Amino acid sequence: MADETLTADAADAPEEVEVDSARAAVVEALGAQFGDAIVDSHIAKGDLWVRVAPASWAAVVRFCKDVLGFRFFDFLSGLDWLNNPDLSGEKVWDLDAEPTVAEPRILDRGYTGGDTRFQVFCRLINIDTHVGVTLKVDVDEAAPHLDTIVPIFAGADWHERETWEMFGFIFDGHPGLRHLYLPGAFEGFPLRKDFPLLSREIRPWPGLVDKEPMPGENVPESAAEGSLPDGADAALPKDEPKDEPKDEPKDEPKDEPKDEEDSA
Amino acid sequence: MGLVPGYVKGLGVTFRTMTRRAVTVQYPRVKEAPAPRARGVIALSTENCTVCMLCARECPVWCIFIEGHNDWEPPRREGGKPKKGFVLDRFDIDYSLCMYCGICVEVCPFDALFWSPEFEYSEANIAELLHDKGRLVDWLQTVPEAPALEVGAQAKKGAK
Amino acid sequence: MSVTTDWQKSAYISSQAADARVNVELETEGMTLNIGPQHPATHGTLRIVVRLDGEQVVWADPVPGYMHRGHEKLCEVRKYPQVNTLVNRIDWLGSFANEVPFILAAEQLMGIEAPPRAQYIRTIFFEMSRIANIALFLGDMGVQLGAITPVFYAFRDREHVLNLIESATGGRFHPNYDRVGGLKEDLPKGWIDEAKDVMNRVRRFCDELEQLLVGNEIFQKRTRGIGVITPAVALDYGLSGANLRASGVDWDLRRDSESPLAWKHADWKVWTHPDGDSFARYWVRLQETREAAIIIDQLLDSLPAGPIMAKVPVKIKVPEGEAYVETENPLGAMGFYLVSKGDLSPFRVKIRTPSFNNISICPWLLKGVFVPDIITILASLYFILGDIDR
Amino acid sequence: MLAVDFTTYGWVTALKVGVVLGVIPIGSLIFVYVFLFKMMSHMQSRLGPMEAGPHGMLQPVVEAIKFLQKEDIFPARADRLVFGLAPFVVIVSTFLLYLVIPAGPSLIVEDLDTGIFFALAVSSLSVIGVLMAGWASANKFALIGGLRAAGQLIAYELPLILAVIGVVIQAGSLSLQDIVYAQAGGEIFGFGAIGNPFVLTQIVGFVIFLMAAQAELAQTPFDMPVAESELVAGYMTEYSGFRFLFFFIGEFGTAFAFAGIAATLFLGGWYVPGIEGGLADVVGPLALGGKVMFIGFLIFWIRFTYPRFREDQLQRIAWKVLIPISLLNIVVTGVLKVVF
Repeated sequence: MADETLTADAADAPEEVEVDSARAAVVEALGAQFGDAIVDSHIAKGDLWVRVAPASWAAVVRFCKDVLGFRFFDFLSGLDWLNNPDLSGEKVWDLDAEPTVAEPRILDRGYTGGDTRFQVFCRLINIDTHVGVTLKVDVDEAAPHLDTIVPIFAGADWHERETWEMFGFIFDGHPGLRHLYLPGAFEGFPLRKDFPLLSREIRPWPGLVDKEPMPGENVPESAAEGSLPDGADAALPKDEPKDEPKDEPKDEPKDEPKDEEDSA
Repeated sequence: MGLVPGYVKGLGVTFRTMTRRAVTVQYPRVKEAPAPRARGVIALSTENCTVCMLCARECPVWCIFIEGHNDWEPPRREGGKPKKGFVLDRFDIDYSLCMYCGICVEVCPFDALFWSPEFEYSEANIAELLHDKGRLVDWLQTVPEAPALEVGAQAKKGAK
Repeated sequence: MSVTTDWQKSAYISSQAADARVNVELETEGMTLNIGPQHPATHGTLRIVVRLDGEQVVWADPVPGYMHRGHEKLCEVRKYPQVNTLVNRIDWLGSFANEVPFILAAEQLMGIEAPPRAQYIRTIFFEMSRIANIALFLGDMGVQLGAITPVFYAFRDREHVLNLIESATGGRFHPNYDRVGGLKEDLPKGWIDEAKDVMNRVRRFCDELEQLLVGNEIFQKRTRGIGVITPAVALDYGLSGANLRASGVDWDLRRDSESPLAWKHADWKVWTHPDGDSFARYWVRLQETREAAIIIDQLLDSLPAGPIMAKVPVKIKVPEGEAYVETENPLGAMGFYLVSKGDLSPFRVKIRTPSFNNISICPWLLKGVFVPDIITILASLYFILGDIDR
Repeated sequence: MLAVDFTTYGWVTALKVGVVLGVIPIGSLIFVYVFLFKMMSHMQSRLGPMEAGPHGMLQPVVEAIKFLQKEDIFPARADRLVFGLAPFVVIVSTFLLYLVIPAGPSLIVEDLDTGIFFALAVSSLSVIGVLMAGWASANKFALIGGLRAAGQLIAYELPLILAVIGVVIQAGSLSLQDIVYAQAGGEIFGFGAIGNPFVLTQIVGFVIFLMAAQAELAQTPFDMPVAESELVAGYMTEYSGFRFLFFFIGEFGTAFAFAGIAATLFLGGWYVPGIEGGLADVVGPLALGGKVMFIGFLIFWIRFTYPRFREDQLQRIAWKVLIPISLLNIVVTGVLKVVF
C-alpha cells in the first residue's frame, strides 16, 4: 500500500503520477490557498483524501465548492478509531474467567490519519471532471466541536444531525441538532466502538465449541472436578488458549467433539 | 398515433388488456413449479455431516443449533482399532429466524446441506418452524438435480 | 419534448410567492397534519409532519427512523460474506444493485479483479434490478395520482424479471449472488433466451405506460410544473440518479466513473430533461427502463465465456486501507466507504444511500404546495424507506 | 272480512315502491359485480374474485354480509347524532331518484310532469349527507374530504342541469315518459325508423352529462373527496359496518340511477323501435337494462383509466369549461328548435 503520510509537495509514488494529475492539481491548489491548514493528503487507486485542520474546515469546504468546482455534496459522517472490543459476541461463555477488558489501544488511522480518536469525513464530487475528494478533519475527544457546513451545502443538514446522533460531535451553528433516527430519550452514541451491541450480548453463540471426554476412555481430569450438569449448559473449555477474543476463536481442534448448550 | 389525444390512447390500452387473458394463477388448484435453484428450504444429509459447526458459526442470524458427542465407530477393516468418531445428536434450523441467504450451504466443507425449492411448509404456530434433524432429512427427497450450466460457463471443480 | 424552461421559473417563483402570501392573508388557525408513518403514499414508514393553511403547506418536516436497523453498526460485527446478506436489504427492490458497490470496494482493497464473464453477468443483474425497481415506481406513480390500473401492469411484468433473477440466483428479492472475486454460480441452461423475451415484454410494458400515463393530459396537468428542483439546489442537497438528471444535470456514474463492470461494452444513452419537475422525473425514469432493456440485450449477445470466480481464499481477509466505491443504483448514487483493519470483518462501513439525500430536500421543496401535490412530489422523488433509515 | 281493494291508488303505489326497493339493491349489486369486480380486474389482467359462487357471482352478496356483521364503530370525539344520520341522508337521495325512471309504458312509479326537475333536485341532497359525514367523524382527513366533496358536488350540479335543459327543449316536456315518447316519435330529416335518440342531436349535452355525473359520483378523475392516496378514504374514513355499506350502496345505487337517467334522456329509455303496447312492458326493462349497462361501462371505463384532477383544476373545469359550453348548447338547441 502507498505509504501513509504524503506531504503535499512530496513527489507522488511513480506509478500514480500519470494517473492522477487532476487530483494532484487539486492538492496543489488547496496547499497554495491554505498552506499548513492542509495537514496531509493521500492519493491511492484513483481517489483523493485530504486532511484539514479543524479551524479552517468550513473555509476549505467553501473553497472547494466555489473555486475548485466540487459542487455535488455526497455525504458527511464520522469515524471512531478506538480498537474494536469483541462486539460480535462470538466468544466462549467462560463463566468464571474474569472479563477481558478491552485495553484502549488506538489503532493507526488509515489514510491521512490524525492522532485523535474521532474524525469527521465529508465527500464532495466535481461533476464536470468526475473527481471526488474526501475531506477529513480531526475531532478531539474531550470537546468534540466542529463548525457546520449547512450554510455552504444545504444538504449537509441531515448528515450532520445523523453524525451528531451517532457519534456525539456537536456542529456549531447547525440550524437544529435534533434526533434523526433514534427516539428522543435515547442516551449514548451507538456508532462509537465502545457502545455494546445488545442483541449479541444476551444470546450465547450457537457455534460454541468445547471439549467433552470420549465415552469409556479414562475420564480426563477436567471432568473430575464437578460433573458437567447434564452437559447442557456449563461449557468450560479448559485448554482453550486465551488469545485475542476478536479473531477466529476455534478452528484448530478440527475433530474435537462439539458440545454446546442450547438456548433456543 | 400523434394526433390521437392522450386520454383516448389510455382508454385503448385498458380495453386491449380487458380482451386479453388474465395472468392470475389460482394457487391452491394450479401450482407453479419454482425454479430448480430456488432457495426454499435446507435439506440435511446426516452421513456427510461431521459436526464441524462451521455452518452454525457462519450463519449471520445464528439460527442453526447443533449438538453431537464422541463415540467409538466400528473399525472399517475387521480386527482394526475402533475409530474415534462423532455422532450428531441434534441439528435444528429455526426457519422463523433463517433469512435464506445460503451461507451455510456454501460454507459446509462436506456437502451435507442442500437447497430444495420446496416452499409450502408454513405453520400456524411459530414454534413449529424449528425443524429438527428428522424433518431436515425428509426434505432430501425434494432436492432437485443441479441444473446444467449455460453455454460458455466453466463448471466449477466440485460443483455443488 | 418541446418544453421551454419557463415551467421551471414560474413554478419556482410561485412556490416562493406562496410562502409570502400565506402569512399575510387572513389569520386562519393552521392545521398540523401527520402524513404517515402508516400512510398509503409513503413507501414504508416515513412520517411527514405538515403544517397546513387551508390546503396549502406552510411547513413540512419528514421524520425518518421508524425502520432504522443500524446497518452500519451491524456491518462492523459481520464477516464479509455475512455483510453481503445484510447489505442487499437496504434497498430491497433493487437488491442485487446494493451488493455490487460493497463487493467492488472490498475487491479494490484486495486488488482482485473478477473475470470478465462475472463482470458482464453482474452488469446484467444490475440492470435487471434497475428494471424491477423502477417498474414498480412507474406503476406506483399512477396510483398516487388516482389511476389504479398501471400498478397492476407493473407488478405483472416485474414478476417475469423476478422469476429470471430467481432461476439464476435462487432468491427473488434477496439474491445474495455476488461474491468478492466473482459470483456464486453460473447461469442455468437456456437462461439467455428466456431473458431475451422478458426484455421484449419489458419494452411492451414501457410503451403501455407511455400511452396510459405520460400521454394522458390529466397526468401532465397534475405533474407538470409541480415540485420543480433547480440544478443548483439539486447539487446542494446531493440529489442523485433520475432526480438529478431530470433537473438537467448530465451525470451518470455508469458512464462517468471508471467502474470495472461492463457498461463500457454496451452503447446506451443517458437521458436528461430540462424541467426538473415531477413529470420530468417520471419521464427520465421511463426512458431509463427502456435503456436498461437495451443494455441487457447487448450484453447478453456479447457475453464472454470463461470462469465465473477469480482465485480467492476461502476466509476473506481484506488488507488494511480505505476505499470508496459509488455506483448508479436504481434510486440514485449508492456508495460504500469501507475502512478495513485487515481482519475478518470490516472496521467501519459508511453507507451512502440515494434516498437519504433525495428526501432531505423535502422541507425546501414542499413549502407552499397543495395537499394533493405533496403526494405527487413524494411519489416523483421515489424513495425506499430502507434506503433512508438504513 | 274487509275486502281489500288492491286497485286503489295507495296499494298500487305501495306495490310499485316495493318493486323499486327490490330493484335498487339488486341493481347496485349487479353494477358492483360486473364493473367493480369483473371488468376492473380484467382490465388489470387479473381474474377478480372467483371463489364465492360460480365465477365469483355471489361476491357482492358475501361482501354485503361481511359489512353487516362488522362492528359499527363510532369515533370517540365524533358527534354521535350527526355521525349516525349521515349515511341515511345520502341513501335517501339515491332511493328518491328511482321514482321517476320509466322502465316501460306503464312501468313507472310516478309519472311526474316535472320528472327530470325532481330527479336533479333530489340528487343534490347527498351533498348534505357527505358534509355531515365529513364534519362529524372528528378526523382531519375526513374533514378535508367532506369540504372537498361539498365544493365539487355543488360545482357540478350546474353543468348537470344545464346539460339536461337541451334535452328538455328538444322534447318539449319535463316528464321522463314524454321525453321517451318524443325520442320514439321524432325523426331526423324525415328518417324516423329508429326514432330520434337525443344522443344523436344532443351529443354535447350527453358528454357534459356524463362528466358531471362522474363528478357527482365522486369517481376518478373527479374523486378528490375519496382520494385514497392522500385522504385514506375521504369522508368515509371513520365509517365501518352497515353504515359503510350504506355509503357503498349509495355510491353504486346513484351510479345505477344516473346511468338510468342518462339512458332515458339520451338513448331513448325503454323504447325499442317497432315494439308497441303490452309487449313494450316486457321488452322495455330489458332494453333499459342494456342501455344502462352500456353507460355504466363508459362511466367505469373512465374510472379505471384516468388519474384524478387536483382540486383547483377540478373547479376550473366545472366553472370555466362545462358551464359555458352547456349554455352554448342550450342556445343552439333553442335556435334549431325554432327553425325546424
